[in-house]
Amino acid sequence: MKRTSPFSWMTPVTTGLIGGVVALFLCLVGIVEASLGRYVITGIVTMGQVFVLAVYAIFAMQAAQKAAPGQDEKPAPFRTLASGAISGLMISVVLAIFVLLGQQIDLRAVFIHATPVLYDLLTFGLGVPQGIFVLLGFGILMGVLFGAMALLPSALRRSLGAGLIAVPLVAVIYSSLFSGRGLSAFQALAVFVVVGLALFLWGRYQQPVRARANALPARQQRSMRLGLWVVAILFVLALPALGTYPSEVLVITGIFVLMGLGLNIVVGYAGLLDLGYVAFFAIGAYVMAILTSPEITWFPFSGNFWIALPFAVLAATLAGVILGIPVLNMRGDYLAIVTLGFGEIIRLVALSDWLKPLIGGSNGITQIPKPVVFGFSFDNPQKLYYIVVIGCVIAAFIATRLKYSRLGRNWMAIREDEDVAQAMGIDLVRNKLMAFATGAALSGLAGALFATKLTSIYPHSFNLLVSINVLAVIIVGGLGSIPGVIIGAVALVGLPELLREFAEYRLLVYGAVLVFMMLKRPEGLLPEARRKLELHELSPDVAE
Amino acid sequence: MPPLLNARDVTKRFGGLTAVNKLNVEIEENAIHSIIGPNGAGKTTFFNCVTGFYRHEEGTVLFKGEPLDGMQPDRITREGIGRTYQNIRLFQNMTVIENVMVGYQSHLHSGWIGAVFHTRGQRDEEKRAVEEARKMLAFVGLAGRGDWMSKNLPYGDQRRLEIGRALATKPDLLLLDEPAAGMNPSETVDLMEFIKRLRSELGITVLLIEHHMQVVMSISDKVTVMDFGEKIAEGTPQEVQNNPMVIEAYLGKGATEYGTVGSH
Amino acid sequence: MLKNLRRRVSGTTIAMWIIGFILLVVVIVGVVRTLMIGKYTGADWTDLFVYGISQGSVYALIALGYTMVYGILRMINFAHGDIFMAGAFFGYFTAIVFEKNGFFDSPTVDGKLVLALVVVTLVAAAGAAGLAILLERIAYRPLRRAPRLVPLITAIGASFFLEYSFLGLFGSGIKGFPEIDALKGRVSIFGVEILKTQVVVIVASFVMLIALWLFVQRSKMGKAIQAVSEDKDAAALMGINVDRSIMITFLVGGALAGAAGVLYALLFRQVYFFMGFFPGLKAFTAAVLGGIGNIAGAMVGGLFLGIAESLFPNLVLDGLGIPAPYQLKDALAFLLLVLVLIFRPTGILGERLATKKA
Amino acid sequence: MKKSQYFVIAVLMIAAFVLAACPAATPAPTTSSGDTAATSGDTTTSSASGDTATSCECTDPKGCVTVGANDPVRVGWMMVVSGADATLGLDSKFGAEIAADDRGTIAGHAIELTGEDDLCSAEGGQTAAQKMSADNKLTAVIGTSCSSAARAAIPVMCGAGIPMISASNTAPDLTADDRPADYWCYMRTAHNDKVQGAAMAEYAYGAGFRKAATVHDGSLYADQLQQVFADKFKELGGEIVAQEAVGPQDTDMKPMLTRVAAAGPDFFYLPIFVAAGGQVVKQAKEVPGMENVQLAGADGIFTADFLRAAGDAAMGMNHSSPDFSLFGEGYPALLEKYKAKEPAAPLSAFHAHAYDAFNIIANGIEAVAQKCDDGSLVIGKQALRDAMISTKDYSGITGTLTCTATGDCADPKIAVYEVMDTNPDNWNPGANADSNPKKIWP
Repeated sequence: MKRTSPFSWMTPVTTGLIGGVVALFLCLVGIVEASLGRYVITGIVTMGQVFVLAVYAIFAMQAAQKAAPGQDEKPAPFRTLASGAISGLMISVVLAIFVLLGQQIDLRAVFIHATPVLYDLLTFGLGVPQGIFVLLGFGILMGVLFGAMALLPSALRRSLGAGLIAVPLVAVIYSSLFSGRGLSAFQALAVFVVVGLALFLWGRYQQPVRARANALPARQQRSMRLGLWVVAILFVLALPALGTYPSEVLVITGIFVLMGLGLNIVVGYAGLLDLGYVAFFAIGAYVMAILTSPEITWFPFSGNFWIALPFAVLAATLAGVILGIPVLNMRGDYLAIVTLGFGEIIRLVALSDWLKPLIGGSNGITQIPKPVVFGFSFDNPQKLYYIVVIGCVIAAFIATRLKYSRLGRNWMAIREDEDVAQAMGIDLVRNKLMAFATGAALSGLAGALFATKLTSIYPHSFNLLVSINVLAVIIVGGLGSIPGVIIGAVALVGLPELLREFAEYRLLVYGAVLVFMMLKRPEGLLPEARRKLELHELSPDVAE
Repeated sequence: MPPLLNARDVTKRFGGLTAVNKLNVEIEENAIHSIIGPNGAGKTTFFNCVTGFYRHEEGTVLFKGEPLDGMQPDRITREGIGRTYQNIRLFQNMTVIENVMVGYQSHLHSGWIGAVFHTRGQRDEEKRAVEEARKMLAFVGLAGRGDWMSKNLPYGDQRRLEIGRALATKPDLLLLDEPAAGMNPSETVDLMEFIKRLRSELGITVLLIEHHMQVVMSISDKVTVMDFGEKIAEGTPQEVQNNPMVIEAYLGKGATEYGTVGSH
Repeated sequence: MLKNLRRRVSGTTIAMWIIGFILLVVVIVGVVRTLMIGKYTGADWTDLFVYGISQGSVYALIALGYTMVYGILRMINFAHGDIFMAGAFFGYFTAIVFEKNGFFDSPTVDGKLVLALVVVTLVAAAGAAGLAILLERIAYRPLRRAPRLVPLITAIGASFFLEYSFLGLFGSGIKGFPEIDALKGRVSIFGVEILKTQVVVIVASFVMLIALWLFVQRSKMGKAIQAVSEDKDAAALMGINVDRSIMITFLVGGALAGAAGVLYALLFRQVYFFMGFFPGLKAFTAAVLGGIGNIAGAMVGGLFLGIAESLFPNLVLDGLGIPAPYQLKDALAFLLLVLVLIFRPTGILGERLATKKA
Repeated sequence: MKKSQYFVIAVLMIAAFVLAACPAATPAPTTSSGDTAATSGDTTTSSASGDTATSCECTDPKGCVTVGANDPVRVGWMMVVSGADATLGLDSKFGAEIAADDRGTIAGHAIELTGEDDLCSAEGGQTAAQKMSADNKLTAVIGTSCSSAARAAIPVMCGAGIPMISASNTAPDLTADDRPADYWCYMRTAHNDKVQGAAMAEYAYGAGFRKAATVHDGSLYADQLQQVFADKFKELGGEIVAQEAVGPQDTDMKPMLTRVAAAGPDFFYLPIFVAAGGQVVKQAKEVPGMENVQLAGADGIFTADFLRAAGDAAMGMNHSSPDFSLFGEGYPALLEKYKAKEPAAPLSAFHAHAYDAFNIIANGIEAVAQKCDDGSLVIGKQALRDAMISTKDYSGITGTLTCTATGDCADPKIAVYEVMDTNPDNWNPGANADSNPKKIWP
C-alpha cells in the first residue's frame, strides 16, 4: 500500500478522471438507472445512488491513500484531504461534461441509456446551470468525506469501510432471498454497527483468542475441532429450512459442486483442459430422461430414478472413455478446443431433427419423475437438496481418495511434466483416460440429478456456458482444492442466483467479478495448500 | 554374453540437420560407459532415441536382445531403462517422497477401485511403496527430506533426487545426462563414489553423458566420443585420451563449454 | 512379430485409429451417396464453395488475432470474438454517418463510396485495436506469470463484460448495417457468378492477410514479435521490449478483428452485442485447425472451416439421409476438427510454437 | 488479512439470515400470508363483490395476497433479459412496463413491477419461479418468455397459486385440453402455434401454392410452428418438399437455401426470429432458384426491425400476425412510449401481448380484490385466476380477447400481410387498408 514515489498533484487528477469514466460507464450501461427503483434503505437511498456513491468512495479513498504519507513520515492531513477533494471533483467534472454534452446533442442515438431520467439524477433534479454546480460541489464534499477515511487508523478505517459495504450487500441479499424491499433506516444502522463492530473486535482480539485455543491441551483441541465439525454438518443439514427459493439455489449450487469436483479431477489433478465438460452432463441427463420419462415410448423400459441413476452414470463414463481415446493424445489447448467441440456436437445432435423422433429435438423430454423412496417423494428443492448433498459427499470422498493414491500421484506428475511422467513409466493415455472417465461419471451423476430436478430437459440447457461456468468455479475456488470447489460454486453460482436483482446486468457483473478475482487472487479463493505456496513464490507482485 | 544395450546404425535427423549419424554403441552389462563430446554432438539426442522420446529414422536399438524401436517411452522405462535430465526436471510442486513414489509406480498395481475403497491390497501396496521410497531416499542421501517440496531442495540434492526417482523405476540400465553439471569439486567426488555404488550395490549398468573429464576418466570402463552426430572414437579412458581425433575435437573447447546448458 | 507390434502400438492408439477410420468411412459413404443421387448441379456446388470462401476469409481474419496472441502468450484470448463485435459496432456508427450524408447512394462504385468504406474500416480497426490494448493492459498484463488457466478465465470474464457492456450501452436490438446499392447483385469472375459483397470481402481479406504477412516477416517490429513468441526471456535479453511487442500483437490482432467486423457487417448486415461469440469460437477452431501459432495456418484453417461449413453438410450428411443437415453444420465442423487432429495432431500446416522439451 | 475477509463474508451472511429469521422486526405489518389464513379460513363472512366489502378475511381455497394500505400492488414479470434471446424478453418487458405506467393504479394502489430472468431455459424458468413463488405479496406474473421455461415454471407457480399469463409462449401443449392438472393457473395472450401455423397453411393453400418448404431455428417456437404449418398444409392437399433447420446465430444461410432451392418449392415458410430471419430473406434473393419463391414469416419477425435486417429483399414477403386492423386504438400511443424506452422499433408484437396480459391481470385484481376498512386489499388467488381466465370480449391492444377454459386468451384472428415497402419508417400495419404492410388475408 505504501508508495515510495514522491507525491504529485497529478495523481488525484488522473485517479479522479478514471473514476469519472467508471461512473459514466455505470450510468451509460444503464445499471444506475435500472436500480433506481431498488431501495437499499427504504425511502432514502436506492441502489442506483449507491453505485454512483461507491465510485466516489472508492476513487476518493484511493487518491487520498496515495497522497497519505508513509508510516514513518509526518502526517499530512491537508494533502490527503485535498487529494480526495480533487479526485471527487474530477469525477463530477466528467459527469458534468457528459450532462452538458447531452444538452447539446442527442446522445441517445448511440447510448440508449442517456435518458432524461439520468440527467435528472446527475443534476439532482435542478436542471442545467444549478445542477451542475451542485454536482461539482457534491463531488468535492464526497472527496473530502471519503478522503478523511484515509486519515483514520487502519483498523478503524477497515471496520468503517466494511460497515459501509455491508449495508447495501445485506440489503440486496435480504431483499433477494426474502422478496422484501430495502432495509429500514434502523436495520441499516444496525447492520452497519454490527458488522463494523464485529470486524473491529475480531481484528483486536483475534490473536489472543487463537493463542488461547492453541494453548489448550491436545485432547480439548481435538474435541473442539470435532465440535466445529458437528456444528458445520448440522448447519449444512439445516440450510433448507431457509425456504424453497434458497433451497433451489442450494440445489443448483450443489449440482455445480458435483460437476466442479469432477472437472477438478480432470483439470486440477491431471491438468487436462476440458472445455466440453457439459457433454457428459447432457448424457447423464438424457439417459435419465430416456429411462424414466413415460413420454419416451420407443425405449422398452421405463423405470424409476434409482434404477436409472447407475445407467446414467455408466453411460456418461462410457462416453468419457470413447470421447477420451481420440483426444487424449493431444496436447494442451488442442485438447481444449476438441473437447469444446464435443460439447457442441452433443448439444447440436440432441437438438437435431435427425434424432427428434427419439429424444424430442427442441421439444426436449418432459415428465421426468422425481425420486421416490418408500413412498416419500423428493418433490421440492428442500427435499432434493439432501440427495444432492449425498451426491456431493460421495464425489468429494472419491476425489480425496483418488488424490492421495497412486493414480493421484500419477495425475499430478502428468500435470507437472508430461514427458518426464512418461519417462517414469506412466502410461499417459491410460492414466488420463482414468481422470477423464471419473470426471465424466461425476458429471453424468450431476446431469441425472439436474434432469430429475427440472422434470424436463432441453438441448439448450447444455450449452457451452455450462462448461465455462464449471471451469470458472474450480479456478476461482482454487484449482485442485476440494473446499475451493465448494466456495467457488457458492461464489459463482449461488451468489449470482441470489443477486438476481441485477437481472440484465448479471452477466456483466459476473464477467467483471471474474476478471477482478483473477487479478486479485489468481490462486483462487481457497487454494490447494501447495499451490498457494507455488504461486506466491512465483510472482510476489500479485500477492497481497 | 551379448551387450545389454546395442545401438546399431542409429540415425536421427531434424529437418536437414543430422543430429545422430549411424551411431553404433554397445554397452556391456554391469559397465559404466560414458559418452563425451562437444555440445551439440548429439549425445542427448541419442539418449532421447534410446528412451523413445525421439523416433530415429534409421537403425535399431536392442535392449537385452530385443528391439526397442517405436516403443512408447513409458513402455521402455518398464523394460528397464531409467534416465535423468541434463537440466533437472523434477516434479517441482510435489514432495520429495512423492517424486520417488512416482518413479516406483510401475511396480504398483492397485487402480481406481483400490484407491477409492482403500482395499487391503492397496493399503499394503502403499505401505510398501512408502517404505521403498524411504529406502531409496536413504540410498541417495536424502533421508529425512521426504516432505520437502522438491523445488525447495538445494541444487545438489535435486540432482540426487532425480537419480533416486530414476532408480525407483528399478532400471537395469540407467542413463545419466550430465550429472556433475553445476557441482562443486567435493560434490563431484561424492557423485563418483555414488555412481560406483550404483553398480556395486544395485548391479545397475550406467550410461553417462558428461563433460567433466575427471569424472569420466576415473570411473568409466569405456568411453565413446561423439562429434557432429558421429562416433569418432571409442575405448578405455586411456585409449581415448590419447586419440588424436579426440584431441582435435576437444582442443580449446572442452573447458569453456563446461557447465553451459544447451537445449534443443 | 505380433508380440512386437503389440509392444510398440498401444491399445489406445489402435482404438483412436479405428475411430478415425470409422468416421472417415462414414464421411466417404455420405459423399459418394450424395453424388450418386445427383440432386445438385455443378453450379450449386460452385456456389456453395464460393459462399464458403467468403465466410472462411472472415474467419481467417479473426483467427489471426487468436493465433498471434496464442503464439506470443500461449493464451486463448476468449474475448477476441468480442473485439470483433466491438469493431462491427464502431464501423456501424461511422457508417450511418456516411449513409446520412449520401456516401452510399451511388449505383456504381465511385470514389466517395471507396473513401467511406476505407474510413469505416479504419475507424473500426482503430477502435477495436484500442479496446484490445486496453484489455491487455488491464486484464492480461498483470497475469503474465500466473498459471495458464488464470488468464483463460480472465479472458472469459472479459468476454462477458464486453458483450454485456455493449448490450447496456447500445441496446439489445439488431442494428442493420447500411445497404450499399453499388454492391448489390452479382459479378462474373472466371465464369463464376459471385456476389459483389463477397468479392469485396474476399479481396479485402486477402489484402490484409498479405499485409500482415509482410509485417510479421519483414518489419523490425514483426521480427521482434516472432522473437518474443519463441522465447520471452531470451528476447528480453536481446534488448527487445517484450511488453511493447505484446502490445503491438494485441494492436494488430485487434485491428484485424475490427476490420473483420466491418467486412462481416458488410456481408451479413447485422450488428448486435452477441454477434462475436460464435464467429470467435469458429475462428479459434480455425486457428487450431490450421496449426495454432501459425499465421498461414490461420488463413488455411479459416478457409477450410468456411468451406467445410458451407459444403459438407450437403455433401456428407445428405447422402446419409440425415434431415435438415445445416442444423448440424457446426457439429460437422467440429467433427472434422477431430478427424484432422487425429491424423495430423498439430493441425493442417503444423504448429509454430517454440517447444520447450528436453 | 485473508481470514478477516472470510470473516466479513460470514458476518454478512449471518446478518442477512438473522434479519430473515425475525420478520417481526420489519416495520411492515402486512406479511400475513394466504396459506396460513386458508387453512384456518372457515369463517363465513365473504362478499361476492369486493368493492363494498368491509370484512377482509381470506376465504380463498388457494389463499390470498394482502396489499397493505400504502403498499403498491405487486405484479411480476418472468422474461429472458440476458443472453442471446434477451431481445425477446426485453420486448415483452417494455410492454408490461408501459401498461403499468398507463394504468397508473390498480384498485387505488400504486403498481410495483418486479421481475426475474427466465434465461429462456427450463432451469432459468424453474429458478425464477421458485423465487417468485416465495414472494407472498406477488399477485400474478407475466411470463415466461420461452415455452421451455414455462414448462418448468408453471407447476411451481401453480403450486403457490400465483396466476401466470405469458405474452410470448406459443407451444400448443401449454394450453392443450389434456394439459397437466398443475397447469391450472396458466394462460397466455400470445398465439398458440396451432392457430397461427394453421392460418398460414390455409392462406398458402388458398393462394394456390402447392409445394411448400419450411425452416426452423431449433427453438421450440419455430419448430412447432413449422410443424403445425406442414401438417395442416399436407392435410389440405399440398406437398411439403423440404423441412430444413438452421442455428439461431447462423449468418450464412446460402448453403441451406441452395438445398431448399434444389427441392423446388413455390412457398417457403420461415417462422424464425429477426437475426436469422433477416439473413434467410436477404440471402434467398441471392441464391439461384429461390428468387421467385414466395417467402412467409410469422409474428416473430413481423416488425420494422425485420425490414432493417432483411433490407429490400423483404419486398413482397408475407407475414402471419395478429390482425392489426383489430388492434386497439391505443397501439400508436404504445409505440410512442416504447420508443422512449428503446429507441429502436419493437422487435415483435410481443410487447402488445404483454400490454394486454398486464391489463388482464389488473382487471382481474380489480374484480376480485376486497377493499378493507384500513385501506388494504385482500386478493384471493383462486379468485384472481378464475377472474382472469373468464376474461371475455376484453378489447385489448391485440384485439378482442376471450380466454378459453385452458387459458388461451389471444384473439384467434390471424391475418396475413404483404410487405409493400421496405422502408422501416413506413412500417405501419393496420393503420388503414393500404398502409404497409398490407393485409391480404383473410
